[in-house]
Amino acid sequence: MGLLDKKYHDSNIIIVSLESALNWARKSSLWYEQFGLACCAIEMMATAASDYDFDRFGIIPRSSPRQADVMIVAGTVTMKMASRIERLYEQMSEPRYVISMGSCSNSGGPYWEHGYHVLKGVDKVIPVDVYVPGCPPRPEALLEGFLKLQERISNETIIEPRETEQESTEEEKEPIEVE
Amino acid sequence: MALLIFATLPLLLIVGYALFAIWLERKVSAHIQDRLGPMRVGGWHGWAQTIADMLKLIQKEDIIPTNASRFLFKSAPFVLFAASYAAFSVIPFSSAYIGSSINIGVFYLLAVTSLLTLSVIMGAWASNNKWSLLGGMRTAAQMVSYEVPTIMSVLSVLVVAGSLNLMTISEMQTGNDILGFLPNWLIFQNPFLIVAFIIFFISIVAESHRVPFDLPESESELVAGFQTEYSGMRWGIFMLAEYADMLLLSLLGAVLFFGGWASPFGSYLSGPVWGFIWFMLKGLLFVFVMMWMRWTLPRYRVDQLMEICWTILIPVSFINFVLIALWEMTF
Amino acid sequence: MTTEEITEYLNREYGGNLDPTYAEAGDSWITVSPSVLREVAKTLRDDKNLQFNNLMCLSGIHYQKENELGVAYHLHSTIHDHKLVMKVRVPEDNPVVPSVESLWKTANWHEREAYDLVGITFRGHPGLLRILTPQDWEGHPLRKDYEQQESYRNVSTGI
Amino acid sequence: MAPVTSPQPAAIENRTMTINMGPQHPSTHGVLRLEVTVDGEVVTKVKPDIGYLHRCFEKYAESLGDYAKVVPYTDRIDYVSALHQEMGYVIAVEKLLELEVPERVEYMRVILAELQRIASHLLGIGTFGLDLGAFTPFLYCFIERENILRILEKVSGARLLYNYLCVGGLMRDIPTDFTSDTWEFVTSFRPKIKELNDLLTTNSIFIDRTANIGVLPAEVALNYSASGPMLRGSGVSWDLRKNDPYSIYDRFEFNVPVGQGEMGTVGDCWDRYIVRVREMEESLKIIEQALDQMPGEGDVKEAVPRRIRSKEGEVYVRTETPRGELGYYIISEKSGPYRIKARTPSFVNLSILPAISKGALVADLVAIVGSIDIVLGGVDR
Amino acid sequence: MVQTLKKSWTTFKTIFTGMGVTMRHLLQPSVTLRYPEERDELPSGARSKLFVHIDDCIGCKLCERACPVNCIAIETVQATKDVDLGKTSTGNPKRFWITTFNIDMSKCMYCDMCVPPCPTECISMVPEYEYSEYDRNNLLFQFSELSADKVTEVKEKAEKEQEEKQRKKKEAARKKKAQKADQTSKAKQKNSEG
Repeated sequence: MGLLDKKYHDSNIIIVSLESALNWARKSSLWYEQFGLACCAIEMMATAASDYDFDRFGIIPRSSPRQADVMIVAGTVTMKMASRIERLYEQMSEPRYVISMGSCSNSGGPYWEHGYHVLKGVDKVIPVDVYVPGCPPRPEALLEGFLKLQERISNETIIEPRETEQESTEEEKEPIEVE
Repeated sequence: MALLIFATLPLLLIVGYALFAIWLERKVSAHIQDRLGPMRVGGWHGWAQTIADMLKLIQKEDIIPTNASRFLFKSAPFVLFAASYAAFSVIPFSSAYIGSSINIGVFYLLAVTSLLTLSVIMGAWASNNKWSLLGGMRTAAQMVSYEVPTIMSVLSVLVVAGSLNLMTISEMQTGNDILGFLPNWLIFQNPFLIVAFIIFFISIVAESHRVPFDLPESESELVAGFQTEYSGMRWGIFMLAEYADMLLLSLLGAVLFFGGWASPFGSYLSGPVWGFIWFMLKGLLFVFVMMWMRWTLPRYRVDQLMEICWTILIPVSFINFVLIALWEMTF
Repeated sequence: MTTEEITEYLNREYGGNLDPTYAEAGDSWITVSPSVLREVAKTLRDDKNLQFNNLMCLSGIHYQKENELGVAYHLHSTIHDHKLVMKVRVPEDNPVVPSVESLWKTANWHEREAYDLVGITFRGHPGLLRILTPQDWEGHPLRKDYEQQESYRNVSTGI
Repeated sequence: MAPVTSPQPAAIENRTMTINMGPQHPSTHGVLRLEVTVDGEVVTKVKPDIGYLHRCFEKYAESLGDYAKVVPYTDRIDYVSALHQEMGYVIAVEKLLELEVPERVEYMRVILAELQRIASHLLGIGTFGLDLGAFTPFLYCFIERENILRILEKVSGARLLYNYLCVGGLMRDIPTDFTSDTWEFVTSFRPKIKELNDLLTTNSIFIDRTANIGVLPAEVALNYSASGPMLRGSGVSWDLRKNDPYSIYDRFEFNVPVGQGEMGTVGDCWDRYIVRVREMEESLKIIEQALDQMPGEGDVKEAVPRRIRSKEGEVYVRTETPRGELGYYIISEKSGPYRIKARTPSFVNLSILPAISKGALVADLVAIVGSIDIVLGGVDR
Repeated sequence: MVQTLKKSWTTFKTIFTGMGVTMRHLLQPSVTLRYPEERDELPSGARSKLFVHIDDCIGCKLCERACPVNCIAIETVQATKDVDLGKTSTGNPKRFWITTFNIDMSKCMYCDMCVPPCPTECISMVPEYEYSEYDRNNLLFQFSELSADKVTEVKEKAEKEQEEKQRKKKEAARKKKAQKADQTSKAKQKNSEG
């Protein structure tokens, strides 16, 4: 690495301003894949509804994972569902983020002890960016989770991309899986 | 060089308009639903929201499904956008600005817009996805069917106007002569043209697949219809084209029925610049009504959609055509 | 009619020897043997004075102490507005109970659930598959001696 | 199953295509998976695949070994009408213990249950409209629902899963402004129902989409032991609040709306829908009467030991939730619950789906699923 | 034909009625709460986050027992006789060192069942709902204020005392046994005599 590189590695004006513009775009337009699973899904709907209004932040739902940027895992993930979640996550296009909403998807929640059919935390199958606590979280709490995610996005850099645990795998034929 | 500027101007206009229309749609829907809509991005009422969306879509990974037909999949959005862009070339934006004042303008426009159907089917089939295919099939059936009442109502206008050139049609609608105060718009010239306009409006709602005829992408049934597999900017182009299409058809309606760039106050507030403003206002009014309808109504089922077209709109438009011709002969 | 009256009626009309059981609290019930369950159920549904047209609930139970499995049928007649609890018990090693799916359609899913969670086989059921847990799940979770499997399709079920 | 674009002749000869709706599909109301065989767009066969939200409630109820601890888990069975789930369970345990609760508690339970019923129906109606493409009524319903949630939050401290009823009474005191808040809501809500009718119920597109669709005849409904609006939509006047009264429902005057086939056949989607709308009005009547009659002061909890012990025995108690008959079958041992089975209306009502959706279009299937108004938590427990 | 026209007329009419409703709403002010700028005041007793005034805790573990989820983990060590831990604000004497008091909010189901049993009202729900985290482990809240060194010290001390006690107990038991044996032998003697 040359001296010049070293000098401008962190503070290259062009890269930095481009970076901030791109980050701004990414964080301002977080379209979510509605992954309503259980109780939290109702609160997620309430957050999207008039009283709290996701749209103020530019957050709108997309029903196809291809066009979504962030997946809100809202509710209990069961063993039967785990593989589907993994698959839907793989179908999302990069850059993609995951918000785990509520105790159940954080760590199995109320069902962590005897819940034989409950996955103990969605982070066992997909990487999670923000954990929102609550059972179910208030709409404000979910919004705060989004603000946290925006904060995280605005700190991302082009030079060192975010580490993701999983490589983006081969695309699936169908968005909804067939047994 | 001048030609290039002349050609890119509508492109900028269309993209700018589409960004604005998407923002407007979100605001209108939000306020209809007692919400606020985009508020934070860019400051004042989230004006930069759609710009951020586009910038983000450019950054997104472009996924092409493994089993997709790659060439068709890749080219479908561009065909769609090219078709609606090309169609704008015969639209008379004002008395001084038109891409090409050809004398088969209406015919050209209808021909080019039928490419839209083709591109949708291309995208749907190439995706190799069942939902896409179902959406594509619906789109094809719907667009082909509604082409008939659209053309019938356009034909009725042409009978009155007596020209295929959109510039000529616009020019003949200037002035305020009907009953002494009404502008010379075609819709006031012949009472049956009101019926024709209603049929035209219903058909363009269906052609730009908006609620209550938004079956191709009906979220609750087909996930996202023919766009299910598209991601990133390719999908963004679909989105842009959809809004451009909406504007195109609205502007066509404005030219054919509401005097194009003609001012509603006769020679007052007319001229090329005012003409452009009046024209866009008329177009945007239709766009707004379409949005208003979208956020009010549920959607029809696919067979009901066809039934409306073939059992009501087409017969009525034929009868209406004959009546218009009769009226023209008598007066 | 109360459970007692229904039992009496059944014994009188059809010559059975049913005997209601009373617990310290709550409802009483009649126990029938699996071999006659279908006939009894059919009679209960079709007899003019009984007409139990509504199977409210069907539950599988594991009686660990007795090494038995049981099924409880909660019946109700919307015509005469009376209720009856009927039970059947089978040994743990051969838990076969005749299906009542053809009498009350609602039993279809209930029986699949009882098969899934408790492990009772219903003879004559049109498609006795697991319903809540995946098809390749191991064991019947509502048995008292159930042990959770370590992992399912390479995903650990533990914390 | 071959991909649709496969050039194999077998795929072309085969006229039907199997598509999967769900487990994550916009209109499945959660994680329901429907294996749909379609011929073009006509549905020839539907196979519901449930269990994607199986949260082991029954195992939990046995494992906790304490009647009181089960209450928050019952909330999560049907999270849209959590108070009804609690109420059914609490009444069942009280019956087992032969416990009488104070008058004030009974009134409070009824008012809360009816508020919750309105909230739940609003969600059901809203999502039904959403399935048919009407987005705006859904949000209007949510605005009203939010008003109810505000009252319930003030009472219980939570917005969705309340854990407010307990064996023998209520968890907390009733806030002082509860009555005035509820009155305010009741008066403001009546005009909103009319608005909803203008916007959705009488809309001709909506009627076209729902009338004569998914007709469920009364005999079939009874044979499948359907309940709630599903059964009443088929023209059977059966409401546990009237026919098998629990709590103090026998003290109130209200009607049981049934489907009359006003727009099509008796038992179609529109009938099931209108039953819900009319039930909201009846609930308002009950709330008004209960607010008038409720004693102003009194205990909110009967003395119950911290660790509840009951006699050996079993009960089956059923209550009327917004979705129909919720039954709790409790087998009790001296040490605690031995087996608790929840018979949920969603589970039973969903099992009818294959029977009534043959020959419908894909779009109709969406309407039918919406009109059943299932909650997947209730289906899978 | 008449039927169709009639139908079309009702369709138009109902569509316009519906559009009238939405237009009225379009002109109405919105109901939205602008969250980060505005906040609703939570009602008293809102259940959002558990908080423990560790100073007031007497280590009775009632909350741990009441929790259906088992998300509360408490470990206590009995204070040795030479230490006075003081009293809680409600006047209850404290007899235990609270070496661990962990609440895993990622498991908590916010049922509020741990709050009423507490005799000193030290555990309570606070109206704070904004604490989402990037890492799940941060949702484990540790309320015990004792340092690791202190814990080991306290434990050792308590063990020592416990041993002492055990020893004493054993001794006492032995003594008692001896006494008893003595007594029984005496009684036997008496019996045999009798």
